[in-house]
Amino acid sequence: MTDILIGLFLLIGGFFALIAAIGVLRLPDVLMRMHASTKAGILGSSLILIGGAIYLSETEITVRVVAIILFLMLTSPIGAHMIGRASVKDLSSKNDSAESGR
Amino acid sequence: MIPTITAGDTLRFVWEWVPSLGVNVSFYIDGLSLTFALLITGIGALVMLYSARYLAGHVHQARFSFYLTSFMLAMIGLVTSDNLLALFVFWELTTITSYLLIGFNHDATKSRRSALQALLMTGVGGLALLAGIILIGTTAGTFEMSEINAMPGVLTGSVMYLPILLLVLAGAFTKSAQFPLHFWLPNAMAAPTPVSAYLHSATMVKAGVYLLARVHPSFAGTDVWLWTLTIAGAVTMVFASVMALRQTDLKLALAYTTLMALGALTLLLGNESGYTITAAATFLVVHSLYKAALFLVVGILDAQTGTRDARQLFGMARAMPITAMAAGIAALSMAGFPPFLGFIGKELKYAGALAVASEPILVAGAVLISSALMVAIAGIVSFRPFWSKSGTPIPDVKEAPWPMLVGPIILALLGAIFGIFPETLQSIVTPTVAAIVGNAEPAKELRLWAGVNLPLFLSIATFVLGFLLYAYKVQLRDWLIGITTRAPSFDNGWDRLMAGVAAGSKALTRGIQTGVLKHYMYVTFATALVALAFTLFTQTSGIPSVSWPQIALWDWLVFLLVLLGTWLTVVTNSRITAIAGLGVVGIGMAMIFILFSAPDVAITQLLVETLVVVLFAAAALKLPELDKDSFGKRPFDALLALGFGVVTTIILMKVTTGPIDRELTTFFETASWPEAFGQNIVNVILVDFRALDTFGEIAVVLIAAISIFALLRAKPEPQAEEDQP
Amino acid sequence: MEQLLSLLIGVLVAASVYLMLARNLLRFLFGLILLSNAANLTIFVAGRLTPGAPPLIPDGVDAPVSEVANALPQALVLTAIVIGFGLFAFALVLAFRAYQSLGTLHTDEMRVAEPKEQK
Amino acid sequence: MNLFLLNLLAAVVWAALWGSFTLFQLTVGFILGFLVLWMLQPLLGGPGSYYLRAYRIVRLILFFIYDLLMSSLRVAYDVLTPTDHSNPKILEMPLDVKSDIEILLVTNLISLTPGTLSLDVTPDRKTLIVHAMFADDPDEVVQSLKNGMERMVREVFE
Amino acid sequence: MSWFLSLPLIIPFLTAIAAYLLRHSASGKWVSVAGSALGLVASIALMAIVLDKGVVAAQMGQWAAPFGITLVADLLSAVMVLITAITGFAVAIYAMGDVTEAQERLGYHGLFQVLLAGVTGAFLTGDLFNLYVWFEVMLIASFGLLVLMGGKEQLDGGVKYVALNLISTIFFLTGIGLLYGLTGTLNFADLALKVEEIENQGLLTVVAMMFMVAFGVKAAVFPLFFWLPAAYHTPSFSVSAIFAGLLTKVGVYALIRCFTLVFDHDIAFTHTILLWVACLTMVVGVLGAAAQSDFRKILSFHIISQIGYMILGLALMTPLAIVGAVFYLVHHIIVKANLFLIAGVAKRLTGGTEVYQIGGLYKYAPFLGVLFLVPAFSLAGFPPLSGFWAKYIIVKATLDIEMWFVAFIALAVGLMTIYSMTKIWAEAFWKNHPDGIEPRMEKLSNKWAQLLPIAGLAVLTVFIGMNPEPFVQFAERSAAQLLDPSDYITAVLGDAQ
Amino acid sequence: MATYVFLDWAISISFVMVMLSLAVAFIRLAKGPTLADRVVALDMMTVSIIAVCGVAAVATGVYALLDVALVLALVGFLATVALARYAERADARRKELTND
Amino acid sequence: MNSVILRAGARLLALLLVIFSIYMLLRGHNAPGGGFIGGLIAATGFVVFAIACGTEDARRALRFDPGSIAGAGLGIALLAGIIAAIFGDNFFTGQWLFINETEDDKGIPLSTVLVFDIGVYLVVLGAVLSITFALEESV
Ligand code: NA
Ligand code: NA
Repeated sequence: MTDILIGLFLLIGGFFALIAAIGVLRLPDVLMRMHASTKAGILGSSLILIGGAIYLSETEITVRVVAIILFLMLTSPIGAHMIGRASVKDLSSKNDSAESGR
Repeated sequence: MIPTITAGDTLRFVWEWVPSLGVNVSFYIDGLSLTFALLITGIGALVMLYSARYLAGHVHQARFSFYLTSFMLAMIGLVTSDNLLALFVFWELTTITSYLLIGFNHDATKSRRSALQALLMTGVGGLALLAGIILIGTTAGTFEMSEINAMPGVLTGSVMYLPILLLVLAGAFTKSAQFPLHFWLPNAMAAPTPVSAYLHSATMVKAGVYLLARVHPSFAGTDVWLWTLTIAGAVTMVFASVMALRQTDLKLALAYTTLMALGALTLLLGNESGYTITAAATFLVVHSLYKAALFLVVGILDAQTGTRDARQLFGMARAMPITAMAAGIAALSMAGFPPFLGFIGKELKYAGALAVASEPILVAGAVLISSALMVAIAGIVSFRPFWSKSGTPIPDVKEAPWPMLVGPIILALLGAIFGIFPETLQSIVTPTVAAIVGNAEPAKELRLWAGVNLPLFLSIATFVLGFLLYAYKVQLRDWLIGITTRAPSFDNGWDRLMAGVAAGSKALTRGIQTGVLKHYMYVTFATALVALAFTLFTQTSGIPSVSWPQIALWDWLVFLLVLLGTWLTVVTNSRITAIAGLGVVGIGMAMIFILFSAPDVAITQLLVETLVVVLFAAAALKLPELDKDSFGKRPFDALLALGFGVVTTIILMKVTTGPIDRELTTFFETASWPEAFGQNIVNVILVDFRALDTFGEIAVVLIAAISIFALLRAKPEPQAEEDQP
Repeated sequence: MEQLLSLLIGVLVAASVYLMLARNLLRFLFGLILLSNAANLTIFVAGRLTPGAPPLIPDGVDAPVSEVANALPQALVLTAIVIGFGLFAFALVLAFRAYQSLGTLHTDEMRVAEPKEQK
Repeated sequence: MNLFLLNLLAAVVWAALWGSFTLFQLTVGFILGFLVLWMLQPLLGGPGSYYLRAYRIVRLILFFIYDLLMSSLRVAYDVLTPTDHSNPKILEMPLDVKSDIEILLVTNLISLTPGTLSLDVTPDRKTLIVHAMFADDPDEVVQSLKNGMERMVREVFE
Repeated sequence: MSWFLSLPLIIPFLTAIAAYLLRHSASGKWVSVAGSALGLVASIALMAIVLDKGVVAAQMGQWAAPFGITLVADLLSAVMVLITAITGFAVAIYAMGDVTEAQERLGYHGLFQVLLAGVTGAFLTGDLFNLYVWFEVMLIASFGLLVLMGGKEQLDGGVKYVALNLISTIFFLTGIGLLYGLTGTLNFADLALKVEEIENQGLLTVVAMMFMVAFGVKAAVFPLFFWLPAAYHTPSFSVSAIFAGLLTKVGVYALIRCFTLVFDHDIAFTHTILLWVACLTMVVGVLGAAAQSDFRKILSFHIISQIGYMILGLALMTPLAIVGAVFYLVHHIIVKANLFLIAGVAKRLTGGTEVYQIGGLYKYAPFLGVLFLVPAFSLAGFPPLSGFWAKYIIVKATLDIEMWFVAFIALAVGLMTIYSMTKIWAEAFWKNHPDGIEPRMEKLSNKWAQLLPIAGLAVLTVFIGMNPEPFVQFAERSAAQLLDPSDYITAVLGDAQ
Repeated sequence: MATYVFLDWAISISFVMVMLSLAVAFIRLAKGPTLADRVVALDMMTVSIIAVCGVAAVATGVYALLDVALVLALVGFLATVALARYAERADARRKELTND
Repeated sequence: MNSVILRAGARLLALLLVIFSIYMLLRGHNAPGGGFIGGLIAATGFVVFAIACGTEDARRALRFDPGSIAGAGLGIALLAGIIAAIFGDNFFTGQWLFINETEDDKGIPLSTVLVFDIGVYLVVLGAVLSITFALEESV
């Protein structure tokens, strides 16, 4: 039973992680892509970590997992804000031409 | 001491110096050493007296005396050393002091050039001699010349004889300025005249002759020895005497006659007969006496009149009677007139030449020509400037002060005294000859009148020819100048050689040390690749086996991730993309560490990678964009890189085939908790088992921080700011 | 797996050599990072690989009960990573200052210490 | 949040990290926390006094988790279906919360809510710039944010 | 006992920390001098012990070898440590007259002492990876010193120096990884035993080549020396003196250590390569010097050429050749450091180092002239100075095994060395200053701080030259230890092995 | 037994998914086009790796992996911030230059 | 960095990171962590802070000059090695003291090894900050 729960957490988490990444790839502009990475990304990895916590079922692990998730929720939006700020500051020069080439 | 030696005995003192290398400071005094030592000290004392006045008031007079004294000591050491390496030490010391003395007038470019030329020429010989000495030591088992000379055939019978001989001769010939290694000596006349008199006429240049005499017992007696010395000596002799005639500078004329004398001595030492060796021993003394005297005379002329040009000096005898007298006596000795010692010397030379084992006529002819020229030169140097009436004497010239006169007078008079009382000289000539050829060929008697014989006729012929040459000296000189200016000059050759060395080394260095970092790196990598690949393909065989099935899907994915990150970093022309690519590689590395059980390393890798990104992002703000780069543009770089990658992979695959010795790790695993009280083995290794590594490592980090701080805080110099974009 | 990582190290080495041979100092720095990574990985791989067993001693026992990964190369790599960071940071700042002072990152144009015109 | 609470929090976090809520660990954590707070005082700014309302916190957390789930599903939907985003816009929302921690919470929570993403707060701290995916009616979006997240955060810190 | 091995390492570190913390005070330089003096005392003590007891080893942390890190001093290590301390002491004094206050504030003395510590550590360690760590300590300290207060020239030179040295560092690290992968150990003594058990000896040779390249760069051999002439003429003179004296020698030391103790399994292959490398290094270095006209650039290229002699000694691998290498190593450090110090004084007096643009030193600073002639003629191999014996032993070793051509090269290179030294002498000393400057000694702000170390090192050069016997005997014992490492191995691993 | 198999499969599938997410995010990283896009992609990759750590922890039972995840969560943010700040400043700088 | 959000977050993060770093330092002997990792994490905290609030504030928050912190750290690490001399042991021999030692439990260990690790922590922290601050200030 627990195994199934764990498995579900892992599967759903993996699914959201993948979705987030596809979002980052597919969505049309950088702000939209950020929506994907901040939301689905965090959810996906959090679910997987929770699955892990249940699987390993030790206080120490659980505490750690909670810490990771809180940390992600604290940092990821700040990161998004930083990126957003950078890309919005000047919408006209959004296409960073000098840096864009390969 | 002197009576002991003249009685035919020898003295030997030994101090161990570097016994591990077989080097002793061992002094061996026999007739040969004594003769030289007496010449060195005797002439040396007179020259010093002379130069005390000659250089009076010169700012560097003290230095001069110091060099001269040092030279004298070195020279004495040279001629008394029994140990060949000790001899070599003194040999080189004379080279150095000679260098410093030739360059004494160091403001003049010519002096500096001459000094260098002398140093390098004798230096070449010195190095050859060193090699020769080493080989002698190896062949004979000792460096003590007295012991080697006591082992007949130890060298001549060895397979190494020829190389040893050639090396030793190279040393001797350069030092004694034998043709064609002679050209430094006339240039060495840039030195103050006392130096020319002492070093470059009487003593140092005779060190080569001394060496030939010293090794004579164990070297001579072979055809190579005979012919090399004879030919070199004869050619030098003739060439030098002709060149002497060509000179207008009296000092240079004397320099070339010195060359002639050195050639004569060399020629004579080629033989083993009592005549030739006696001739050599006598002529050695003769020449030293008259030549030093004449040099000093020329120095006086130069000092008192301001010129040494033969074409400007006439009838100075009235103003400088004492000098003129000294010059006259010395010149008569030089020209070989009786009753001066020069006459005995010349007679013995002829006798010696005729005693030469083969081709005596040819050799005697050479001696004849050179001796005749010597007569002419003697006239040019000491007759004309003092007695000739064909020009106006330089006005207001005074006699030189007495300390300058003592030397030439005594030296000249000695030539006369020994000529009249040859038995006084005999007492050291005999042991000298004995030292060279042993008692089997005893020294010949020195006599003014040896009876009517072939040498006497040759002497007379010499005078006749000499007078003729003197009479037609101007025509001859012009003719010679005409020839020699067209002929290639060794001195110019030297300049071309020096220029060639400079240009060649510059070209080579420009080709290697290009100043372009890319070249440096290319060569470095290429060298490493060649070294590794060559070794890999010649020293090992087989291809490493790869067991693919063991590799999990995860591993492939991580592999792919790192690959992609690397690819991105290489192909991008955007800095930030490259940094991101590196970040991906870093993350991939961390994942490898995670997958293969290295959490500490993974965490560190991630942290460090992040800091790298932070630093890059900060620095990139003030750095320019990347230029365009693509594979097509740098095919050779790509090839080198590819080769490097392939070789690295092969080596690593071979190294990791088979298990590793886990002795160390096993110890760490078992000792970590019970003995070092830690459960994280990696950390226990870091802070306990290998704490010293970690200590060094944090020192690196600290120093990096200090250095970076210093780099950033150091205020760039003003001109650097101007160029800032 | 050692073989696969050997291959990977080869790729890293090739890429870094190619980058370091570029004339732009920044590319050199990129190459430097890659090469450092390759060297660290070499040590790691040379110590052989063990998945899923970090060199930690569980509570209550004196030594690892089953085989754990080779700890020594890990310690070495850790040291090398930190040292590499120090060196890299210096190199980066040096490039930065060189650019400020010399006005270029193009190594062909860095000819102050060894100027073109030699007397 | 006053310093004492922060300190206590540090002690708890410490004990939690060790996985042992013993008196010893809590004490060590408290002392350590004190030291760190002392160290970091210049960056924490002046002390403020806040009443911690457990209920509101719990409510906020639950609301937030729900929102996060919803927004993730929304992203999933957008990603998996042919995209049609009628009206993405950048909006400005007046901010009533004042303290750092409130602003942080509000902006972070807004970012984790469906359709909106905090881009910036103006330097005067009075306006929040938000990127909204579906901003047919910008005012409505702003109002729902103010009444939702911001209000709840305000209440927590009242 | 073990502390005698640790102290030469601890003292410079403590000094560095003290000097760094006092970097804004005037006492920093005195701390540096005092620390160097203490370090010298410790090195002398270590030398006395090694002379008395033979190879000594200390297990750091009391973890038995090969598990922990072992510090070990045989005669070679001890003499290198001693010579490092001597040079360090001399340069520390010299720095009082050479280093600016701004440089001191940026931490000059701390960096300098850490450099000494790194060099000392490299000489003392008996562990391959620990050697890498000391190499890095030394390297990063040298980076810092090179660019301290640097202008364009220093930065440019620094870029090349850093780039090439980093590459070599990574080669070294890779080599360590590979060797560990083959043997499972890092301790030199243990390696010496373990390499014999490797089945694939060819592969060991490949790994040996990795080390040869890595150390080759450090030692500045052909064709890996580029970094040296690119950078050594740029930093302050006390820095370039210590670089010139010590840094490349650490590479040579590492080559000697590794290629006598560990990689002696296929001498026919490895040492033949070393032989070629040595000859080319001698020739190219000396020709490079001939092409230069800058005081320090000439000296820099001569470092390369003389490294060739040392490598030659190692390549020949006969007892006498190793004696020569050891003797050369010791002699060269003293002489070359001194020449750079003299170049510093010359620069201060004449305003430059480009020999054609300066002059007058002999006339106005004759004492400096004498001080220059001693190391210069020693370098050129004139007797009775230290360089003569060094050259003599190497040439004899070459002739003993009838390598005529190699002997010819060694001698010819000696001649070219004379050429370069006299170029400096003739232009900077003999010639008048083209701008009429009178380079009088009074121009030095701290005359004795600069002249005393120069004089001291010159006296040492003359002393070794006049009294070479103990040094030759020492080198012989040292060579015997290197060629038969059983004492070394026993000292490190104990009798159990 | 059946549940065991399910968990096994779940782990594998989950792993493949997070790895794929890594790869997909990488594509965005490579494509750009703007700096901000790349930073978003890198951020996404960081999150993916945290997920990988989680899955790997379950798969291997090595909870040290969670420490790695924790560190990554902490520092990944720093890289994002640094790069984003770079992007912003670089933009400003470029504008400055074009205005001059 | 002129960002209200970042500044607010950075304060919190810095606090958490420093605490976390000390935790990683202290448990390093028994679980992943140690002086390096701890020092790097602590440095990360201050770097975040420096980016958000500027290096001037960060320097004030650090209270000591980072270079001096690193220097002191090296000194501490060195002393940890030298202390062994007092006990007649070799350089870098760990000295251990167990408080409350019982038969089952070793109690709370105090050791020079830990002191050494603290030295490592300080060096890494000080050095990394010295580098980043200096670079930040010159950009
Ligand atoms: Na061996
Ligand atoms: Na210990």
